[in-house]
Amino acid sequence: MDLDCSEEEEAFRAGLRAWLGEVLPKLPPPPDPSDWPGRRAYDCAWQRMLYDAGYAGLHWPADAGGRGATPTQHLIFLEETERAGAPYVGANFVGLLHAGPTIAAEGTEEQRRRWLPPILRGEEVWCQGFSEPEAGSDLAALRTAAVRDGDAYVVTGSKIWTSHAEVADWCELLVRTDPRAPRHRGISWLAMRMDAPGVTVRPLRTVAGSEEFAEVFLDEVRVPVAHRVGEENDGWRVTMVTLSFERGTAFVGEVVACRRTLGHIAAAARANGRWHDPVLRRRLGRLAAEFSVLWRLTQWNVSEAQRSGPGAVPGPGGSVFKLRYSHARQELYEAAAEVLGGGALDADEEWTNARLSSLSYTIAAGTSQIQKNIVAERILGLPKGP
Amino acid sequence: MDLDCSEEEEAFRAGLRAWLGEVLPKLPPPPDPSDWPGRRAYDCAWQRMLYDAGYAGLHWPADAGGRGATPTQHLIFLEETERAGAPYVGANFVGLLHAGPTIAAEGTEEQRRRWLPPILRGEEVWCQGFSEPEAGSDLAALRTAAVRDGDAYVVTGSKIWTSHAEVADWCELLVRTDPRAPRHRGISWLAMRMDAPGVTVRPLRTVAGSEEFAEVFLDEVRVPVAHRVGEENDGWRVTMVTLSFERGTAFVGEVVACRRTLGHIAAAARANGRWHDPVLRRRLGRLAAEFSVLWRLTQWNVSEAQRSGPGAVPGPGGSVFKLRYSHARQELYEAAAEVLGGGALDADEEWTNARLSSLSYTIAAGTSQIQKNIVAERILGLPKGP
Amino acid sequence: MDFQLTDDQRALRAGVRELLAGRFPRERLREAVDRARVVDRGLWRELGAAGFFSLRMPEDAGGAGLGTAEAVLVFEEAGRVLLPGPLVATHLAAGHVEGAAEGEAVVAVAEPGVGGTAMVEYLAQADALLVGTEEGVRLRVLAADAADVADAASAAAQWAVRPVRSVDPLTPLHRVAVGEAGALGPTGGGPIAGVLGLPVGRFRREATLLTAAEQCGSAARTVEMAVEYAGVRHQFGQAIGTFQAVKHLCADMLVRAEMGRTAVYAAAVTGDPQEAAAAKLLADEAAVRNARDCLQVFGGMGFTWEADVHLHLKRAWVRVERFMGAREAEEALAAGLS
Amino acid sequence: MDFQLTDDQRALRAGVRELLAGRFPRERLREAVDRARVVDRGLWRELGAAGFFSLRMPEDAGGAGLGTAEAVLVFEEAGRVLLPGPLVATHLAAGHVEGAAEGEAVVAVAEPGVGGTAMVEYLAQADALLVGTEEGVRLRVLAADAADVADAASAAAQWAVRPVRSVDPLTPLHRVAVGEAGALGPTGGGPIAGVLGLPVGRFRREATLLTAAEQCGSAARTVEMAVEYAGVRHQFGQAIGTFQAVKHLCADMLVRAEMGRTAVYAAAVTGDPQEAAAAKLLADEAAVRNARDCLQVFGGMGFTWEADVHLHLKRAWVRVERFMGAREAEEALAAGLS
Repeated sequence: MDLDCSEEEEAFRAGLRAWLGEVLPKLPPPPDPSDWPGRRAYDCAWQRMLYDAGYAGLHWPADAGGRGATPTQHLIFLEETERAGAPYVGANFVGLLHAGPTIAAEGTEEQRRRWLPPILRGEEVWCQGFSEPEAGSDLAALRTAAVRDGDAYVVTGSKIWTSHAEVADWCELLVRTDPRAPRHRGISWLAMRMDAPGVTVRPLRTVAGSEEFAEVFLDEVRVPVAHRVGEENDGWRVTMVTLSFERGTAFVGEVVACRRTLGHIAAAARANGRWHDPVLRRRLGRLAAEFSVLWRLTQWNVSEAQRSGPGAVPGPGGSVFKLRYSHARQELYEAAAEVLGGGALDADEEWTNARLSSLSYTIAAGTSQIQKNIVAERILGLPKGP
Repeated sequence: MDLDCSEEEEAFRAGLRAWLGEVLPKLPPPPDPSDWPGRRAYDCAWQRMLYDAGYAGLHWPADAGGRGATPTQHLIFLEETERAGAPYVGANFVGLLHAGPTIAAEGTEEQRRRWLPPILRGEEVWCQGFSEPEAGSDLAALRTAAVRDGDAYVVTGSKIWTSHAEVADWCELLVRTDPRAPRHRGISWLAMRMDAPGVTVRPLRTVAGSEEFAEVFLDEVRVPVAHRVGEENDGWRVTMVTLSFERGTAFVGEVVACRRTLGHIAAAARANGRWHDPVLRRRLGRLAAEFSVLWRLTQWNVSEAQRSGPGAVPGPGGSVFKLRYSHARQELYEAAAEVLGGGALDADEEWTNARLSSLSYTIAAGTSQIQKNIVAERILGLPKGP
Repeated sequence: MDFQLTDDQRALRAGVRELLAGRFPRERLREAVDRARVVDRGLWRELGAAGFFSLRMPEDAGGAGLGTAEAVLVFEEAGRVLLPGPLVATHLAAGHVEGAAEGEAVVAVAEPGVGGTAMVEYLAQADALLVGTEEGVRLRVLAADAADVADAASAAAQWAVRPVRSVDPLTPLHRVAVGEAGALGPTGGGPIAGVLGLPVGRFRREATLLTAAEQCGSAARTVEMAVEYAGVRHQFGQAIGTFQAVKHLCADMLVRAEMGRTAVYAAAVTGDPQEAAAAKLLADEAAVRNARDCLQVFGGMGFTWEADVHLHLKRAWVRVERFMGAREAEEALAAGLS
Repeated sequence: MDFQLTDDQRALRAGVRELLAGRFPRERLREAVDRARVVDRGLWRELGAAGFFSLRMPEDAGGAGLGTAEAVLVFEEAGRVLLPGPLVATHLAAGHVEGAAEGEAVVAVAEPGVGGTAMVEYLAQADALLVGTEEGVRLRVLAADAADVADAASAAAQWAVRPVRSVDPLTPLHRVAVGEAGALGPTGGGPIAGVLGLPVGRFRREATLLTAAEQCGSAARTVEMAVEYAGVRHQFGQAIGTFQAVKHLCADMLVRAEMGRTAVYAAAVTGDPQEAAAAKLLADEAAVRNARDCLQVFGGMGFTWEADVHLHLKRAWVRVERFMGAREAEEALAAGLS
């Protein structure tokens, strides 16, 4: 067991730090959160800088245009960029972390050539069309239908919880191509242009009052058959292949950020006197333990991924992390609210918004209830319910 | 909504208090917990005193030899006897609170004449043979078989969690008389003499190290058909009729005792300095709220029973009480352990034993998991699982 | 002893529920949210006319002559439907501040907060402001009928008053910075319009209890919402309410709601300050945790602005900060342990 | 970075598991419980011979020259099987107290408790007693090789020492009343047999961590027990492990066990005191709550003496009181927040 970085890893870290120290001060101020075109432009410019510096697609395989970095290097990259306050991946999230890797793994040579370079260079933005109003936790219940018509599919249905839909060029879309097949069998993966006729985007307001997500309505949208990745009706497998792609690194930046936030919460408590309340103080101490260990668990999971290589069945660490982190994040902002007192009712307080947003963590990407089923059945081997 | 007692109720309380003040000082010291015959004698003598003073079978119907008291009077009785430190019902528990009421409700005139008066006078002790090793939460899974042979049933099987089995004269026994009938249909209720040939009692040691319960093994025990209460194969209904008999009063004494214990815990914390720890102090304050409200909920449930009369379908109060009380009782002794610190490791500490015993509260008489199913399905009307 | 609702109390509850269903149905709630119509003067007068504020005033003073037990039933119904406005303050001011009983006046209240600041609800909408002082045993009406209470309060008392964007769209808030921590408002000087004939201890106890009653109404409503949704939402080929995990969330919610309600009713009947503290503690927990569990049952749909769940959660957060918090309640209850 | 067990570490773990399965199988555990054979000298020597105590001593001193990371793996295994005896104290005394390394000596340790009293484990069985003082930075061997340490300690230091009936049948306890709260043992006078060449801070940190490792072993074992029972116990016509409520209890248990284990491994690798505090906090919680949840899964059967669940719970309670409690850990962690 070893938590120190190798010389090679330290060299990578040093190079990255030096580059970040050089470029970050020159960045323009970030755009207003409601300025979608501005956000796209900002995020894509940052991606282009990463590309030019050789950091784009760090963890992508080399034959897909990436750098084929190890999970540990990827962890260092995420840790350092977060620590330095670099821009988030933002609008390039789906392209870099899901659609791109899917195409890299399952696409044809032509598809890879067409779609991967613009993602890496920050030229094309992707969004995700997976969830539907009636298919949330039960994603395989999706009903958006694609009917073959010559060399195209005609797609009709609706998608929900799509980020950056307003500014995306492409949408990775799961559709039902065989309504008579068993649920997981009749699904296909399509790349759909967001400016295709029949695509309507409607912003979706969340409890935090913001419009980070959208609903996407599809009315007889024509998608060329050539834009299908993988075989027809094999889209479920195609999609799942990439879900383990993160190899433990999915929340690196967030955990680093949470630990910093916890320090700020403690500082605020010291400033306003709440620190003298041992109940609150111990609560913060408990959270310090929690996030310290979540950080170690991240390193554990990344080390495991690094050892086992791509495609290996991950251990329980990922599910354990997801269950515990989603809860800990909510607790963090509950503690923040206690420090703020009445101030927690101020919607302009950063922590108040974060408190609201944190509510989605036990729901999105598999509710905690579903996660526990997975842990019980797949990891502990308990029998499936009747 | 009214929490004051009526004049009649106050008169009842005053009379009871006067009597308790008179007789309690004259009681002999209680026997050692391991002295079963001594405990039986002590409990029965107390029951005889209650009988002579007119308090025996307070809540039994008058035609069964009881006083036909209202639920409120029964609550006052339990409250006052607990407050005064009177003996517990002890060995007479099953006779007075379950077997007796079952015979009173479902027995023939002859059965009532035979069995009820000795219960009220403290002359005969009953125990309960319901649970089996393989039939706990799922009581209807019981397998102890009774085969008709002339004017008797021949009973073979085993029962578990039987209190006072060592000193009981009778056992109220649930047996399977029709193995081919649906689970709840083929069960009958029998009164079995504990000195019948084929009955073997083996003490059962619990996590607290004590032997309050026993296993009862039945090897071809002959039970006269005349000792069956209710129709053959109707034993499930016969038993359930009495389960709502308590009408909210089941835990009156315990809640009164818990509130007193909480006061003692606070006093101990004041004495040893732990009181200065706000985390502990607030924990005790929280428990004060909890038990205060559990006491009010008891009064609510008793009032409801008093209004609706016997046989009415009870509201959600009973299940709410059971779920919350079992948890609160465990929390109470966890708080006690925190006050004791290392002293909580001393098995001779009363609270340490109570801490261990409290673990059964979320299991016995329906686990909290089963209780939540009941709340969700019967009270909230959620659909039964697949 | 008969700790159950009387027939009159049941009738009162049914009447209020019917009244609110007619006057403040869900469409009106959503309309108020969309348009930020936080205090609807017309509705306020209707509530006044229905006796919402004068409920406990003597009959010869134009009230209904009812007691705290009836008041908590009414406030529970208000909490169920998320009725906006400074209901508690105006109700408690009835008979003391002109127009409050009739719903002509909107009355706000300020109490001490952390770090010498307080969050004051509906300050800009109020006709009168009640200010509790630590030293005094009375409440003072600072500026009855002032055109702009916020400005008047600010100018008169030299408070630093600034509006904040409230987390609850129906509870506008001002942050009021107080000179000395703990002592809210001027101890001398400034235009004091009057003194409320109500001991501050009783005012606080009743305000705490009525707030707790609102929390209970919200907690009970979110149970209903969760149960209803769990019955109609299907995933994995069946209603999600068939899953034990969802069942147990709902059962836990019911337990919290019933405990809170019992605590509030008991405190209303006995008038005991410790029981009021217990009621606020359990009701706060019931309202907040039920709203969160309801959101969990609703899943992604609960995370949308269109669902009402978040309105319950946010209002519950507001009420948690109002009057007695968990620390104060638990310490008060601990102090009562002998 | 390679935060995974090395092949050597895996082999060590497997070896210790095999050793303990042979030397201390379940039958021997139950026999020890029934006969109250709390420290089996033969077993103690076997542990010594297997290097349990000398693990971290340099190879030239007869040890295995391994580190804290290996030690926590070994103690995890000890926790799994509820191995009795003052393992932590004897392990830490190895190389400092004669005979400890070889398992010839049984070493106990005293630390301050509440109200000027401390619970000391295995006092009557011990050959030597380590006493930590608040002022000193050293540990003192009070009475090495005394025939009756309890008597000797009592007489020498004028302590009030009395045996108590321990809640854990395999951890005998003495209650030791200390003259001044916080300062355990005599600050002067009395027969001091020696001074341990180990800073008290490091001793406490390592003792805390090894105790946490034992807790993690127990927590992992109770997950296995619960899962196994849930697979074979049938109620309502199916294995109880098919019910979501039981599944989720087990999943929660696994999460706690894995978090605790990660915390212990990390603290072992870094040697950071804050991480040791975090490890104890999470491991204590994992051991206690997992034992309770395991008991809940077992239902009535878990409430019997014959099931091992209660032994895990009781030992976990003992370890919670040992070295660093939740309050101390949380305050230490809070103090580290900037």
